[in-house]
Amino acid sequence: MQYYDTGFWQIVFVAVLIVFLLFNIIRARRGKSLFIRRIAGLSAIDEAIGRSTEMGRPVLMVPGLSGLGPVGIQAVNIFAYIARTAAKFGTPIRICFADAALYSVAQEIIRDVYQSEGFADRYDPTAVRFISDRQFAFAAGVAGMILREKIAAAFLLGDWFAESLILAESANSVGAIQVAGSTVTTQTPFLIAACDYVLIGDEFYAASAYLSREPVLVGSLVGQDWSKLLIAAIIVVLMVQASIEKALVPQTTQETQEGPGLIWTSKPIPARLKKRSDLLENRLFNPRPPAALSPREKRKLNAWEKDSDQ
Amino acid sequence: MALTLDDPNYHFLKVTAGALATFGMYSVLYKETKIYRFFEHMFLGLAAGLSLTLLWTQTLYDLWWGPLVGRTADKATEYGQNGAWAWVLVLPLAALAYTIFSKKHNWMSRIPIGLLIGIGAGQAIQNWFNQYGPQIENSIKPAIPTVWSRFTVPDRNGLPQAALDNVNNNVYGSQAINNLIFLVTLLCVLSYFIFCTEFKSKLTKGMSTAGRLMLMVGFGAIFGTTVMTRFALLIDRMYFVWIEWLLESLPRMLHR
Amino acid sequence: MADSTPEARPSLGAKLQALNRNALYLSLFAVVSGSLILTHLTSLQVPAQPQPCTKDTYTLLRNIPAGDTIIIDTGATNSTRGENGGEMEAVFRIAMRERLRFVLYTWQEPQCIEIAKGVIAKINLERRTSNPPEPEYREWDDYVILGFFPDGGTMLQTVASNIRDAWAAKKEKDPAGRERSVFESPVLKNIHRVEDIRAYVNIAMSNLMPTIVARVGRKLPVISMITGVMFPEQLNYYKSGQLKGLINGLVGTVELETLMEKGIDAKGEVGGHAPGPPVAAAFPGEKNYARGMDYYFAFCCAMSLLIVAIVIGNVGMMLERRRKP
Amino acid sequence: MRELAQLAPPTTVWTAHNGSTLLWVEIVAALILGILLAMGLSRLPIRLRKPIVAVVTFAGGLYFVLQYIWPQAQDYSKDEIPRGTVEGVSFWLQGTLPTVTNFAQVLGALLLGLGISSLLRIHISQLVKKHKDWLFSLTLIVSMLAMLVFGYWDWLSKLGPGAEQAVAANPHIFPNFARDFLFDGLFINLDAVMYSMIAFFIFSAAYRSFRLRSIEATILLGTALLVMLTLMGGVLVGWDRVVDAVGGGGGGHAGFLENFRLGAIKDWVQDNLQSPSIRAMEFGLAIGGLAMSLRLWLGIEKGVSN
Repeated sequence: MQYYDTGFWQIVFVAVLIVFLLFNIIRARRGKSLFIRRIAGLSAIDEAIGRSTEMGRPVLMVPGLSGLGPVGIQAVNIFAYIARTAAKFGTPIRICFADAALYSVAQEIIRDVYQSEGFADRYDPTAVRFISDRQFAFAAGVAGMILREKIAAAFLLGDWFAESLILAESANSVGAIQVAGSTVTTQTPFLIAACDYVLIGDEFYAASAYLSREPVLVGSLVGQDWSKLLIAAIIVVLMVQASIEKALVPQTTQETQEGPGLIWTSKPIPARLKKRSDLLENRLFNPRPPAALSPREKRKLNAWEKDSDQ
Repeated sequence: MALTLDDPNYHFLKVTAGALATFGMYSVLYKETKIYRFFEHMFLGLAAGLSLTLLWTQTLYDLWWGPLVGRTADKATEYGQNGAWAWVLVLPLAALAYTIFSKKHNWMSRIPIGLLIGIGAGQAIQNWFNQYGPQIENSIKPAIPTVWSRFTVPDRNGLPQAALDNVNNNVYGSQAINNLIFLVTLLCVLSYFIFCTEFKSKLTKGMSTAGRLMLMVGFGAIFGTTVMTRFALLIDRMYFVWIEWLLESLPRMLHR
Repeated sequence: MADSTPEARPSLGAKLQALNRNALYLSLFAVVSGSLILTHLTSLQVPAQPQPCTKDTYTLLRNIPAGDTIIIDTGATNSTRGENGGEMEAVFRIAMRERLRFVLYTWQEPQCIEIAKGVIAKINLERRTSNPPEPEYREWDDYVILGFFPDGGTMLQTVASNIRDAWAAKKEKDPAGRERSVFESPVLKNIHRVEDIRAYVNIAMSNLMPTIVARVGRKLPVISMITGVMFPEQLNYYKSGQLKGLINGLVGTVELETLMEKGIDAKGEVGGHAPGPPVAAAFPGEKNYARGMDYYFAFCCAMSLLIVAIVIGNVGMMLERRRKP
Repeated sequence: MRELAQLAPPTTVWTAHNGSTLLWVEIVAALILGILLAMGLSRLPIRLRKPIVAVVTFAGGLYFVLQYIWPQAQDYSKDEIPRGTVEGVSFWLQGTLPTVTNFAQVLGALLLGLGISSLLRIHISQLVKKHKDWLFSLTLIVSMLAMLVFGYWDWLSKLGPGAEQAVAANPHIFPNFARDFLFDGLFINLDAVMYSMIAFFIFSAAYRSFRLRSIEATILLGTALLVMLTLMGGVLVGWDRVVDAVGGGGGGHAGFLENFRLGAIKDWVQDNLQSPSIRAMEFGLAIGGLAMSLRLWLGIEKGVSN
């Protein structure tokens, strides 16, 4: 990371976000009880499981194409909660993966869930499956399973791409309740069209906190709210600032570089309207390289200048 | 063997296989039949085989085997490369992951997995600002007009460069209003994603409701644009079956 | 959700709201197949309204002087041929008719090159059989193929700083069959810096454009030809001027083909006849309408069907509401 | 130039010349050492297990966090000597980055076997138990083996070591055809079919759910329709004719009415309503992802590191 000019600023920004998160996690651990608003999609989970228990048909859980990252593991955490409930009722479950590493993590977690609930005998190791790491082979495989096993409830939570609708509609065609949520914004509309309940945006991340009420998670959820407010605040403040600067403060100097070391010198010029690149907000986000530049820095600099001209 | 990959007979064979596969898969739209099941399993098999092949040819051979054994320069223009024996240590490390199948030692699988999780998390933190910083900056738009003489943006086409720059650099009344709308929308939607406070005041309640509606606008638009791609692909499939197979490839076969 | 659960003696409204799934699928299948075959037999054309980004793309490509070199970076595979395929054909046609030389490579999937070769062969066939027959496009003299770059990002970084380093190792057979450096070929022999290349055309099914723009976007105009899914996202890059051209999937292809047929006159009108040199001339009397237009009628029919279906559903709902308020 | 090629770079403790016996000895030794280490791990007392996993995870994350927060030396190059510790660390970070990312990729790729083995376990058992679908399991296994064998063979003959000569000698041997048939003839087509099938599902989903049921549904439907109409040339042309007729004089001279061209309306909606709302949603997701990563990195996430 480069610290020159305003470079430090983004580090500070990220640091503040992290502090918000940790502070609230600690607060929650200290036993401060915190509120979470109702999330429709999640209240439906028990209903869905109940239904499939009555029908004696399996509950399907799919994290889309999520890999071994934040999204995938979040999905698995939610699935663990669902599996716990399913284990109590002895409802059969199916979890399909497109990523081998995530699959292995999940298999262990789900096994633990069944053991901790004291239903180790009910755990079927083939319930957690790796289907294929090729997008549409995966879709074909899961769709086939949905139709063959006539699943009664489908939880489609994670990184969904084009394949989302194939599974959602297949599940709908066998009359399953679907609870879906995608971290891929372009897929959410299709899930909304095809599914009964949809987790929009980071309701997906709120889910595990909402379900488990685990202090750590609830705390971090509060931290996330603070962070979002911070972003909103920054945008508003800088927008006001930029508006005023642009409307009222004319640009009277031009910064150019001279000499072998390419030293920045600001020269007076006839007053003109500020370009975007003259505005403070732009400079905050695009730190300006320092004097005495190495060749690589010079290249970056030229690029930067060209950029600020358009 | 003089036969080449673009030999018409072979080509016809290939296209026919493709056409059969198409109908076989489409049969699932009617109901899940044995035909679909056959093609589905073939697909899964081929995919697995392909992944295993690519595992070596596109990942391990370049990223692992190459560095491990190095190479002597084959092109006059470049140096050779020495082998780095330490790369072999990846094998036992990865092997730990496979202890997951053993009841006794499965905890060891968490070492490589944990490492990967850590790396993933670290990268996420590392890239966070690079990914979203520009988006934040991009949402900051001046909302006070710099020109009061006219409200709308003048017609851009046919303007000389200087005039064009001037137009682009100014903020017209209409733009200012749009930018305000942009900001308001952004804030409303953000407020919808606040989970840990109950909105009591009319304003905040209204904002989050409006936010949800704005989201629907966004989703509707996305739906509209995506439909094109999906339909285009269906049409292409049909073109493949009806035109390329039935009306072109088949007759060419028969006339030989 | 209204799902097909027929009540006892369903009313018309209920029926309209719960059309059988298979009937819907069948109708779509029939409409698409029918309209496609119709288009194929009677080469009919649907009017299209070229958007500014398509006009810019065509104007840029059309005004590159003959003999200059452009980069064509293809990511078109068969799974998105419906959109990328048409875009690729259009680009090749324009390039070949203007005698532009091009460098062809991919950093998306190795088989993209094979597919591109197939398209080039197909267009060459057209050129042979057209009257008057046009000269074929030949590898080495008119274009070079650099093949697959596993790590395109790094490659582009090097290209930006020193194009000759980046492709130094790349060799190709000249007509005499001798292996020679691609920089000895007519295509690249005058290229010393990336700025010497006139345009970078990226045909993609995935969102690689930001990387390309970041690496070389400030050194040469970048044109992005993508699938409709990514269009809204990339439109911002076009508006901010980082992209000099942008083709919006199937519709964009049709617009491009329309421009090839009609051209843009001096006043910026599509197919107009304003006096003075045209902004971008047409290719009169050539095969301009191709894969894009082949699909477009079917596309419009499918869209109309979709809208009709939605309307039917809503009418059904209205009737139902009126029946039992 | 040729001499230059013969000239192999100097070796270090970590490297040895390609093909040299030393290299192979080192490799084998390292492998044995690694296996022994792994075995040693299995003897580890239970109370140490969690900490080890946590430490490994933390270390993995720390490297990349450092990449971010550590002051970056302005101009790193292999043959420059760092001035002071700070720059030294920075140089080390920049120098090792490619290796570490490759390492992560390789390690991740090697886990594919876990998935494939699960797939095979299920289908082989079906085969053995003569489960009613055993024939399909057989299909799966056979096609997998075929793809594997011919795919690799084909690669050897084309790109593998010393392939140029092989191809030159015999352009299209049987495996090339087999692989081409399996991949280009079947796999690619199956892929495309599955992809194209989405159109049908969009169709039925839209029919089912795009009802003027609630305000939300209405808005969704309205914007979707608007955008879809702008994709249909005929409609667009017709609409704009009307605009021109009202505004007088065609071709972008209808003055203020320009804003009522279908395309213009759509662009306005996309610029001022769609992009901010989607972006706000992205921010939420971004923060959520950051929080999740943080919890994973510090090992305070419940479920995985418990």
